[in-house]
Amino acid sequence: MAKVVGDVVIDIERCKACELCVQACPEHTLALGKQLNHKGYQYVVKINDNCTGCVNCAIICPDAVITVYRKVYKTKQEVPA
Amino acid sequence: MAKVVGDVVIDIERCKACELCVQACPEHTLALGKQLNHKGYQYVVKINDNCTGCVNCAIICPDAVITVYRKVYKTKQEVPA
Amino acid sequence: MGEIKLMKGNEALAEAAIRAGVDAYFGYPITPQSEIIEYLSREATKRSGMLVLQAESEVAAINMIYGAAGCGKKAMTTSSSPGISLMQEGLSYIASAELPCLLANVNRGGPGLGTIQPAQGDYFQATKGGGHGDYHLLVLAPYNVQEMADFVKLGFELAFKYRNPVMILADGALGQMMEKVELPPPEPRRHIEFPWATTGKPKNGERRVITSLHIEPEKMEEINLRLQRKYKQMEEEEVRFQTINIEDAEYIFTAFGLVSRIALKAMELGRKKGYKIGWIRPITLFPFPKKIFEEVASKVKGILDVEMNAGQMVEDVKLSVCGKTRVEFYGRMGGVVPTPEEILDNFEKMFIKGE
Amino acid sequence: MGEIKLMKGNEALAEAAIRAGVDAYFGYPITPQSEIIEYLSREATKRSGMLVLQAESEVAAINMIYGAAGCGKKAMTTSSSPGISLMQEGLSYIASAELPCLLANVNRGGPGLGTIQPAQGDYFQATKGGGHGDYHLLVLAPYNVQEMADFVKLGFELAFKYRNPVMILADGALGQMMEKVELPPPEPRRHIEFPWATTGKPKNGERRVITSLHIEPEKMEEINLRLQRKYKQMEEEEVRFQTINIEDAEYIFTAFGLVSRIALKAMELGRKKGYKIGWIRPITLFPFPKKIFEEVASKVKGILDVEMNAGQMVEDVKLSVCGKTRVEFYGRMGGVVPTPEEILDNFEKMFIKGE
Amino acid sequence: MTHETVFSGFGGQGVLTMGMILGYAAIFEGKEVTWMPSYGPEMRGGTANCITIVSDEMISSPIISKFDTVVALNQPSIDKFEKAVKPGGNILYDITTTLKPPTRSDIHIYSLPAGDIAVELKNTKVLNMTMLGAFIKITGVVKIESIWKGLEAVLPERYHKLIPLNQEAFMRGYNAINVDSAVLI
Amino acid sequence: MTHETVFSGFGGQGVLTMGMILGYAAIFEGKEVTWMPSYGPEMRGGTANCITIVSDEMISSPIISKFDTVVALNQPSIDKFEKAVKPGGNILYDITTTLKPPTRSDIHIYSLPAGDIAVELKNTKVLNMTMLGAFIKITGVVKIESIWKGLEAVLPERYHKLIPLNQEAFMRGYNAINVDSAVLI
Amino acid sequence: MELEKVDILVEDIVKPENLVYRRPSTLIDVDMHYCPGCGHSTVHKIFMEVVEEMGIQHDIIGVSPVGCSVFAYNYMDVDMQQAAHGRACAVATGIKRMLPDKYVFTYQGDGDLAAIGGNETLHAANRGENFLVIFINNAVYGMTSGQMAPTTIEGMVSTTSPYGRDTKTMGYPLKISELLAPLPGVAYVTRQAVNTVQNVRRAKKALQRALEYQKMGLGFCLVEIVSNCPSNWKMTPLDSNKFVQEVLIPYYPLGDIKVPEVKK
Amino acid sequence: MELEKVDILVEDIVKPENLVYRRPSTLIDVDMHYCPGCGHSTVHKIFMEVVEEMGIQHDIIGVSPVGCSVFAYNYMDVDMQQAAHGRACAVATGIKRMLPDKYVFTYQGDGDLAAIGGNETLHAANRGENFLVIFINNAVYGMTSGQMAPTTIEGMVSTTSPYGRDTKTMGYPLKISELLAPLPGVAYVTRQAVNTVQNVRRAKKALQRALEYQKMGLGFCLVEIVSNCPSNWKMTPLDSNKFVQEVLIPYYPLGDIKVPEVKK
Ligand SMILES: Cc1ncc(C[n+]2csc(CCOP(=O)(O)OP(=O)(O)O)c2C)c(N)n1
Ligand SMILES: Cc1ncc(C[n+]2csc(CCOP(=O)(O)OP(=O)(O)O)c2C)c(N)n1
Ligand code: SF4
Ligand code: SF4
Ligand code: SF4
Ligand code: SF4
Repeated sequence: MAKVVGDVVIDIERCKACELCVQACPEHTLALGKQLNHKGYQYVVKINDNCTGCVNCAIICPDAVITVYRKVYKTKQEVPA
Repeated sequence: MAKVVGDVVIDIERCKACELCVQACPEHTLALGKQLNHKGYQYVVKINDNCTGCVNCAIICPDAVITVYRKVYKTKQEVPA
Repeated sequence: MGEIKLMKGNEALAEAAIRAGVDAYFGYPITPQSEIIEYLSREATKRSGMLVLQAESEVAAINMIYGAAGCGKKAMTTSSSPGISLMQEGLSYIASAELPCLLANVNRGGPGLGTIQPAQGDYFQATKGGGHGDYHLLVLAPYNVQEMADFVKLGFELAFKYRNPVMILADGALGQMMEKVELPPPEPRRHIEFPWATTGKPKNGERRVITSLHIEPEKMEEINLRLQRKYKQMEEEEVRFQTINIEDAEYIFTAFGLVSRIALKAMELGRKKGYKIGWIRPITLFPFPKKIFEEVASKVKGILDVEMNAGQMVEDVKLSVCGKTRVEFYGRMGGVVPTPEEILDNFEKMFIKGE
Repeated sequence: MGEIKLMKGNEALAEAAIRAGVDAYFGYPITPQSEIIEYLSREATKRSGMLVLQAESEVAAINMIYGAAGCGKKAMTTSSSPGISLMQEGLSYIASAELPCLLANVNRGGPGLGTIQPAQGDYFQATKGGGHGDYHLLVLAPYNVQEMADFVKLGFELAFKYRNPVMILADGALGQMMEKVELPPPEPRRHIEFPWATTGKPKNGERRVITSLHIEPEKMEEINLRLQRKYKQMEEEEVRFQTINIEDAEYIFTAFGLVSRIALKAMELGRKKGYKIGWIRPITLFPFPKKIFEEVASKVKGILDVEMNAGQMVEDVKLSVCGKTRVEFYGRMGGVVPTPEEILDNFEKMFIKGE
Repeated sequence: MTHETVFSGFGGQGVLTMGMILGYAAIFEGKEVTWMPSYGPEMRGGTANCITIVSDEMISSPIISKFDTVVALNQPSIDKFEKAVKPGGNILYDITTTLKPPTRSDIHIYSLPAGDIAVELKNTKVLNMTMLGAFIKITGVVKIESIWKGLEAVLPERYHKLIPLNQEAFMRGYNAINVDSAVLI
Repeated sequence: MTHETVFSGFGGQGVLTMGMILGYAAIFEGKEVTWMPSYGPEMRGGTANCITIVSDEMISSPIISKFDTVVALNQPSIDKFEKAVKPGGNILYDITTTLKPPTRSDIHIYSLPAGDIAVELKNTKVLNMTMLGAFIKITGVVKIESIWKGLEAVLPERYHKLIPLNQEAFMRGYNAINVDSAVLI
Repeated sequence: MELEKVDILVEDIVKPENLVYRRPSTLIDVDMHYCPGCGHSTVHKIFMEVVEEMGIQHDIIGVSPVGCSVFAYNYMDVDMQQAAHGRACAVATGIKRMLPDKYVFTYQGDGDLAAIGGNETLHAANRGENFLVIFINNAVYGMTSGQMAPTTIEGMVSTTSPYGRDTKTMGYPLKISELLAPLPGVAYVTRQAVNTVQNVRRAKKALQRALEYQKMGLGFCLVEIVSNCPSNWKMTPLDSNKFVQEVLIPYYPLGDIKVPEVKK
Repeated sequence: MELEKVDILVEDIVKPENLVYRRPSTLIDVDMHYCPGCGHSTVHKIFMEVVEEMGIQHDIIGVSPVGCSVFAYNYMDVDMQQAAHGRACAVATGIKRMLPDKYVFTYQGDGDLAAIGGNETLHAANRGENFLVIFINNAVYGMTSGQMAPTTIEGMVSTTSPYGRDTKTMGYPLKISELLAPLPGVAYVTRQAVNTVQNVRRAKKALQRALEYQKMGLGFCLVEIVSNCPSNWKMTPLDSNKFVQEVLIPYYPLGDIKVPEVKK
């Protein structure tokens, strides 16, 4: 059985805090943070490591803020605990 | 059995000689005449007395040139031979 | 004394329309004047029964005006530069068919899509007739929010007096800014039967036809001569303008609309510096106040005309003074509003340092 | 020497378009110029591959021009007064986006639906900008069928030189009448890549954007300043006019288009009667030939301007002479064409008996 | 020399063509020409006419209201244009279709049975050429040879076979007029 | 006397209302007022501002680029308008949301924890009133009573129950400013 | 004797009490400028018959288009406005909104209604403006003498489709009635013709029904009439009516396309 | 230890070879001026993805409307023209007729396409102009801040229908796709949305198909996208997408309305 691990990179200055990604993420990995970006938006941040790289957040994000990476670990292969 | 007799009055100065009435008349009562009216059209004239007052000519006439009269003679009543 | 309110020029115009008993508004949204149709949509129908209809386009709106005005009703529309351009054919028809109506152009920066900031680049279009043929709108140029309101009633009076379209030529700033405005008490809408209005053929009388088509040139020329007589009469009876300090003036600042206020401030600054400057504000742009310029021309050393365009009214000023004095122009374009200081600077460059 | 033919002005213009290698014609029929689209529909596509498309309206036509011109193609349209009014928004966009194109207005009697007879009531619309904002068309006024043909090629040269719309302002008579015309040999249509034209983003280079929107007033003002510089340059390089007998002239007859021929005949009649009359025909209406009028102003006793309208070009004449001589106007309207005799009569009433 | 003519008749009688043939003929003689048709909705079913001016110098206006010669192919044209003939000018009409001939005493009045001639030639379409022939005989505005050239220029290729017929029609009209025959009451 | 102010912040912070309340207050004192909002697509999600001019005489232009006082409700407003304060003029800002405070040495710089105050009042909507109070304390452009009238004129009837809260917020701001506390480096 | 009999008959029959058809009094007693056999004249005539029979001459306002029928106001003895090319439906909207109790109609050709006026027509229909649109579809621009109209059928020759309408480059003939009928604001759409006696009778009925629906306030009513243009088709009037029957009607089938349920 | 793990993972995964989604290179690297959560941004993004994936960036010319998306040319890295309000289809006609071998598209809002631009849209469709129209239906005039659009649904509040759209006086919501689909010149009509991940995926496919049909020269393709306007609807982006799902889509059902048979 394979394990899929993903990660997102958020271009925080582009984020408008619309929260569409927050809702779209099945792993509840994203949430509005506390900081404002220069545009005055409370940009989105990662709040856990459950990202599977499903790209839902990136697809729903109107402003193409999120870049998504993903890696599939074969069972054999050792997964970082 | 009743006999129907009709007649038409043609406002010759209004006639544009389109011949629609000529074709529409089942009794072939109308035809283009030889004379031109002031507009230069060879206006329509009566060429027989078979008019039954069916008003076809008047209905098809675009320019409302024709006035139609009609009378039904009861059998009893004497018809002008 | 009427009600005092702090209102946007657009809102004041809309409120004035309700109070003037206007029968119908047809319009299409466009910045910087959409507040007018929005305000009317909220207020008008429920308060005065005015018809407020958002048309599918400015072309449709102006032709709806034609129909409503043809029934003898008080009908108006408002728009801004690009929308007004789309109304040019309709306006030419309305002027030719001699129908009364009111429209407002809340002028923005052009040409093209341009900007939504204030400008006066549509002066030529408004006064010389942007549409085809020899016709004129009667053009009123408000310079504050109060006049945005006052000119609605005045506009309709003139429109019906002359059976001619009347335009209020404002700009984005006058439309968007709030100022103190005193509102007159509301008048009821009343139906008046005009002999020329198509309301159904009278039982005893001729049918009415509203048209601008006259195939025989001679007939069409008659129509034109009648129009020209009307415009003459306007020039005799309707010219409106305002002057300050022209008695002892050696120089004149002239401008219309919002800019005239800035020119006035520039005049004050100039007076402080000892320049004998007077001020003339044309209120009717057509008919243009020729005479007053003719009069001052012989007395002053020069006239500085200031506009938010490349120099349009200045042609009418020149035509009025006809060489009798020097006429200079200073303008900003594309939505830029000049300051009193830059006006005075340029005056000094042109007339003082120049001397 | 080219081919000599007897042709209607409308046909000559259409034929010239084919021979000038025009890429596209978009138009909507209207009397008195429908022969143009009819002629092109018959001849153009099969001979030069020109695209000829009957648009659903003049509004659509002028915006199709925008699109085609934006690709760097030679695109043109033609119409008559009411149709031209409908193009005003589009023209303002084209001028602001600095796209080259050619249009012709075969002027008929207005305002409104008016008549289909010849008139010159659209001079203001053509020269001052009937659309919104500060822009100008470059306006050519042919006075015979030969120039109806010649000005097509010239018009496109100027349109591309300045990236500005060019208008041929004719009238119903010039469009409908036949005269001798000499046609140039046909040029092939050729595709030229312009750096500003949208033909697909270059592999190595910036994408092209054609727009007239500039939200920042400062930017929009820059655009306007560039346009104004262009118009200045036109005034320096493109002014065209024709004069006869002005050397010894005490009076000047001036007129444009067809009327200039009638004024010329009136001049001849006047000379026969011993009046020293000269003749000036502006060929470019914008840029207007100011200088020549300035020059003669100081030498002559007066200028009579004759137009088929209520007095439009006469304002530019007055602005040019600026009070240095007397300027009178005589006009007919609504499709009526003046005769040489009535022009001379009126000249005598105004200038001779008057003295 | 300048000659100002109006050709008038019903639509379809070929009056516009008459003017064009004359126009081309004049061009071939190096003259100036303007040809101005009546246009617009008044055409609807009604009469058509064209004003053709031939001159040695530049022509000022193609639109005029007085004519040296009026060529009328039907009664309405006579009614409309008789008063538009310059004093001493000509009016030419087709006698076959005319009920009320011209009556002015200060102009030359010419007529010919153009309708009958056309019937004889078994082609009413050439009636206009017959009238044109008469017109040239009366006015001599251009030479006959020039008319032949004009005919060729105006007739579409595919009709060139009809040129002889048209020429005959023209000559019949030309010869039908005795220039001195003008009625001058 | 003429006082030229710009109120600036995010859309929704009620900066336009601040200008309107001041405007009405001034009218009730018989003064002249112009109020000019920023308008157009640049609004989209961005900042809003309004220029409010109060004067004893007629006001020439409602659109100006230099101000006696800048009231900044967020960082972008400070960044944008600090340079627009006339020498010797004032800038007033909310310290709670500010990372980079103003730095000019030739103007009076005032600040207060308007955000915190609003939180204490359990209603962030009244932050603008707190800032307005501070503004009046600093400039004294109009009297407090006039502000109360202005508040009444601007607030829709249905919100009049909120007037006391707004007044409190205003006074909190008013009192939070010690006029001599202006930082003048 | 022949003669005599005729005289008797005539004398006998041409009497007011025997009158079975006369020109409607609502049709002004002047020549119409239309070409011989033009359907415009026929439609003017029957529509004025309807106005006369319904007795609404004083309660109806008409809008004439730009097209051959621009002069409708010279023939129809009712108050009328002449609209800019294509804008009749906007003008009618202005009138009807001001005078909701009057009958209002527009009379438009296919170029006017479907080409330049497409948007005003579409939106008036969509708003369910409560007036009648009489739409004369003669598949050509008549007044400007014979250019292609949106309704010109495939392959048909016109002065701007001299080699026949090529649908690939010039678009397809627009079926306006079918296009507008589905809109909820539209109450009644029917296509009629006036090329035969029977069609004239039917067309007249359709016009009357439309006015009755307007009275009931049901909304936008469109009566399309497939008509002729002998002059520009270069046909005799008789041939043009034959063309209508054999070529146009098959493409533009006659009959009701949308009828309101009227609750009695 | 937690932290460490994260570090490892990131380090591990954020590598070019693991990239599964990035901003398309055809979308210019600047902030878009659209409001938070606005569908315009989403459509810009996916359309530029299609352009990138099809490798046609240098062979496509776009037309932006007047509306919030007037600035599309600031974001889409392709040659573009900005059209007068409502005239995008006329402008695109001019472009495509001159450059038949290039891809051409318009991008229009509902006010632009359906109100003022109705006639240009209708006739371009009827001519079967071979380009793509991307139609953003957000049921409101966004740029001018919230007036009623032809597509505003019954009862919906806007600044010009403050008491809700009254279909009796303001007309009915126009279903442009259904209106145009029957025209013979129209090849492909589909209605999509971008309010959910799945809808975004579908909308992207539809845009790609439309461009493929254009390549085949099949004619007019219309991709309607039911979108949102959180700012003028006065909703949060999340609520606005919910409104799209629960209120708009039921009235404007998603899916293909007309699909060409493609002969392989
Ligand atoms: C703005 C404008 N464009 C064009 C015209 C010229 N024009 C007059 S009538 C007409 C079309 C008439 O055709 P149609 O509407 O089918 O009516 P019909 O004459 O066939 O009855 C046109 C294009 C005009 N008068 N105004
Ligand atoms: C001729 C003209 N009329 C009106 C306007 C004003 N205007 C700009 S955008 C717009 C409507 C925008 O709404 P929509 O097309 O639905 O696009 P959205 O902004 O909702 O994306 C209007 C009416 C204009 N710019 N030009
Ligand atoms: S969807 Fe994009 S813009 Fe919206 S919150 Fe998430 S990252 Fe930010
Ligand atoms: S139908 Fe009328 S117009 Fe035609 S021929 Fe008969 S009477 Fe004359
Ligand atoms: S041109 Fe055609 S439509 Fe017009 S009147 Fe003549 S026949 Fe009728
Ligand atoms: S106003 Fe509406 S449509 Fe425009 S950008 Fe904002 S959310 Fe999008």
